[in-house]
Amino acid sequence: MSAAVTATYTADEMMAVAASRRLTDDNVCFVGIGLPSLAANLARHTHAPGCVLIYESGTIGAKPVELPLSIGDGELAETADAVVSVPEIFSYWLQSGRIDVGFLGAAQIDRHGNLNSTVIGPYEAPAVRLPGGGGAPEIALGVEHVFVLLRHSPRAFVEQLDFTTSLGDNLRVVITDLGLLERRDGELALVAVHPGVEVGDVLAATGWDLLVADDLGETEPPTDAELDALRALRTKGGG
Amino acid sequence: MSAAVTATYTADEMMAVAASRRLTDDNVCFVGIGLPSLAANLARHTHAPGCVLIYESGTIGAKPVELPLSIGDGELAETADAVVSVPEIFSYWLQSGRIDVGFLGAAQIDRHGNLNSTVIGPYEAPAVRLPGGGGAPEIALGVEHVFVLLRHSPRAFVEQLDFTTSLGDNLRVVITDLGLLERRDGELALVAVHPGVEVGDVLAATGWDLLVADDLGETEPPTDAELDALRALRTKGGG
Amino acid sequence: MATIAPLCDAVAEHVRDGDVVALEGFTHLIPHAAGHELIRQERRDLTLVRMTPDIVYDQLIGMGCAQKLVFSWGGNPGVGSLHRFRDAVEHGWPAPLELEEHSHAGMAAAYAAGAANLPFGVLRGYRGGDLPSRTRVERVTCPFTGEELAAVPAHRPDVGIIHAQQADRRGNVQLWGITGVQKEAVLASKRAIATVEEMVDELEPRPGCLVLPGWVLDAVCLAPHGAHPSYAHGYYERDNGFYVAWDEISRDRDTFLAWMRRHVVETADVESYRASLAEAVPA
Amino acid sequence: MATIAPLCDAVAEHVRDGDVVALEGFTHLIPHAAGHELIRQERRDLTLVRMTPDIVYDQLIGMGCAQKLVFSWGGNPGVGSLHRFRDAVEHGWPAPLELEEHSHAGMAAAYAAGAANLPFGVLRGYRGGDLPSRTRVERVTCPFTGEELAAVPAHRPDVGIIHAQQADRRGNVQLWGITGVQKEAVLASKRAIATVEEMVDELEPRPGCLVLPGWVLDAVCLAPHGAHPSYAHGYYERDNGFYVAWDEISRDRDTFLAWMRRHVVETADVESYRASLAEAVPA
Repeated sequence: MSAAVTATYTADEMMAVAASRRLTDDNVCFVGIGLPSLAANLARHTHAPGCVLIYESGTIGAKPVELPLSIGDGELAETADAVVSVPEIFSYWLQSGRIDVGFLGAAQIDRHGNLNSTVIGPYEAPAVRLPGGGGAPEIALGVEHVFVLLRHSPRAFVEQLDFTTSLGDNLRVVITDLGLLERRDGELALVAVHPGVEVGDVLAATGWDLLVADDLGETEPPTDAELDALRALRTKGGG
Repeated sequence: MSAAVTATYTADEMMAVAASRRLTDDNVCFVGIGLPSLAANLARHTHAPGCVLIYESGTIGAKPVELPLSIGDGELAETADAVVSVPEIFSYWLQSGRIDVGFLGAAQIDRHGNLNSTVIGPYEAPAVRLPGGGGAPEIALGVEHVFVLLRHSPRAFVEQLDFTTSLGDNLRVVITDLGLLERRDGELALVAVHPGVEVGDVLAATGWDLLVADDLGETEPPTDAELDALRALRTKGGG
Repeated sequence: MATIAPLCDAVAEHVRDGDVVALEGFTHLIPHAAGHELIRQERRDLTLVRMTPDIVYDQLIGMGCAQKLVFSWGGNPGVGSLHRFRDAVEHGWPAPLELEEHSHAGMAAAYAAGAANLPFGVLRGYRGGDLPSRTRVERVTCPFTGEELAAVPAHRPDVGIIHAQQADRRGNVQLWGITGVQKEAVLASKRAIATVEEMVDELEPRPGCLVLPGWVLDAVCLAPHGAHPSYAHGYYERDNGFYVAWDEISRDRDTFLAWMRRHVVETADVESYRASLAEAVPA
Repeated sequence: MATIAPLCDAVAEHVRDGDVVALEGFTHLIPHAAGHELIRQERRDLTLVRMTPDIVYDQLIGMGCAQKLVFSWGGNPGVGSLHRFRDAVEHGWPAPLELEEHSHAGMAAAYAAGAANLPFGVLRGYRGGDLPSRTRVERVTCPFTGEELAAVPAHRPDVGIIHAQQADRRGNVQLWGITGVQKEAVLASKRAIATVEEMVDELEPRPGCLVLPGWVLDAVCLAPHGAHPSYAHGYYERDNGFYVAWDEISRDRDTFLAWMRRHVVETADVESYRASLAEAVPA
């Protein structure tokens, strides 16, 4: 179903590359572990060496050589310009509006870009208790540009969230394993598909009638340079 | 008039010694520059080696060998257990109630132990503009025991303050160059005179009808050990 | 003033059934040894506070020590779910778990307010969404601008517990690397315990170090490797394999209980805990 | 992103007449060189913010740069009065000086609120006495406990100016020793300038160091001895003799003006300022 089947790169790699391309050299980026960390560090190692990475553990300007496995790896502290307390990261740095990009993931997203990372089912008696919001609710409203990384499936892209953890107001793009979604007239629309992905694949993997942009494009496949940098990072662990 | 005239020690030395005697080994003490710093360090070098000194510049557990000339001397940072920011000193350390003793000075004091360090004359058109409250207003209410160090004179011990900068609620003792004042039924009363000082000297130097405690005592003169420690500190500068 | 004491004595003296207890650590320096001692001493009805409850809280919950969890993110970092936490919330096993759920920013503000002896913390947060209706948050209005902001009640745990790299003989404690919210957790708490990797004669100041004077702590306990499977910057690495393994160990109730019995309940301290792990996984 | 620039250019570009300017430093690292540049460029109608205005603020006030002072303690530490400050308040010379007076705790809370992008700071303070009726303070009620606390409006200066020991080529700035309220002053301000003792290729992390990334600063300026007569930990000592001498220099208006002309107005930078002092006091 996803591009990974046919291509010489995986769907996760396509996601990471597509996400990294959204970062510019002067971004200050609030990064979570996993794909966001992979994407942000890929950007640092390719077109955006000046991009500042901030992890909620308090590391400002971290430049990990090896990808961190956890938000608080020692590597992050050792390579950071500054390490501050967790209360300070959320008050002086995030709340102050000094961070312009934030990556978020979620278990569910709706057509307005609102996110659920709290529960599946009713809050009082959930079918699945998820980890919870963590930094997401304030990141979602505290940065100018929210990038969401989320694999496409009808269980994730739902008509109705079971719980609204974070608001989609500042969401700029949703990067999935199938394509890219952006807001059109306040509602998420498919604006690009990854190479080898049919629009039908995306519609089938979305739990609501997904708008498709008139100017639908196709994502540039990862370049060799991007894949080399990406795989060099991954072999160093994590991602 | 003051003890300094006849004794082999100065009135300031008597004040510093009398103040140092009020500190115990388990006190955590908020210290200002000048006599309070001299008194607190004297205590550390004599009967209260464990007394913790905190300066508002952010130095916690400072152990200056040389007396600091300013609240922020490098010596304080170098000898401190920890150096924190000024906002943290006032929030996490003073406001939290973790400091039990605070020394204050002032330009004026009234019979209730309220202090003025703001203006002489009306606020809008003062005859003398004083430096202002600094840390005093919150120290006065934030520590359990306020010790005031103030030289006796009718200009300082007044019937009516020109401005109330800090409240006397937690004032435990006023140490002057003539004697000691403590609260009796809510009003300051003379409880001890320094050696060679007559009660009449104190009354003449006080701008209100000063109560004299029935159990009026006389301050023990400085011991040789106290004077030696004190002068060793002073020769190292400041105080 | 801190007494240098064995961990078992410190827990026995300072942590009581029904206490509100915060074992803090932001992926680094997580006080696992202290958590294990709470389990060995069978503390009950604890309200557990932590921004990022992970394996040690999963263990405390699964062993029935907790009646309430105050938190903002409860997962196995980089791995997935906390199965014991989920089982308690989803199925009430071994007991129902009451939740007071915040965002990280809210938890951080609540700790900072507690450390500053303020009854509430103010932040720009809890705007919209369903979380505000599920947690303790109110609105306050700025008396100067009229702006509305969120207020969270200060955290004032009965006991704050952290793990640090070093302590000196006077009980002054030093940690460095990622120091998270540990200062606030200690200063916000009525009583505080620190476990440390090492006792030294003199603390040598280091870049980024955080020093907590002995007089703000009640007990300092030597517990080398007391953060395992978390890490201690400058001492040992994070045991990432254990975090992955925990997913299997904790998935099934009986497997979990057997593991806890063998490696925690029936061990006396960090040393025997680690010895039991070494036996279990022969090199 | 910080540009590395000459101090005169940075002041010309970032500080305008009528601005609210905070030159911070708690006895250590006081940005005297930057203050002198404000005087040379004849900035007017400034609102000067600082917890502990001392000599450099006395100079700015006496030279007519300030129309308002927001402060908590204005004196010559260890010496006595600031005569120019007093003359302005007591006699309106060279111009009347409006005062917004706080306590240290209030100023610190106002800076911290500004740095956190909150409109107000909360503290236990301003209880009783005459200060509350003379400053900007309101009461807020805790929505959880009903307790009343003080609220101060956040400081949001147009320009924050600090002096630090070192900067690297990317404009990252590092200070150590007593770091006071400098981080808050920079982060609370719309624009920020740092003067430094030294430019280095790589900042070497040190115990107790505070690093401000270049991207939170607008300009970084090399100004060796730029804190004189204050000190720079690790570089030079506090010039206590100058603080004592200032009492005499500043007592009389004409003596003050003559001194300022010779040593500040007619000098170009820190180097020539120091040279002029050396001439004045031949060894």
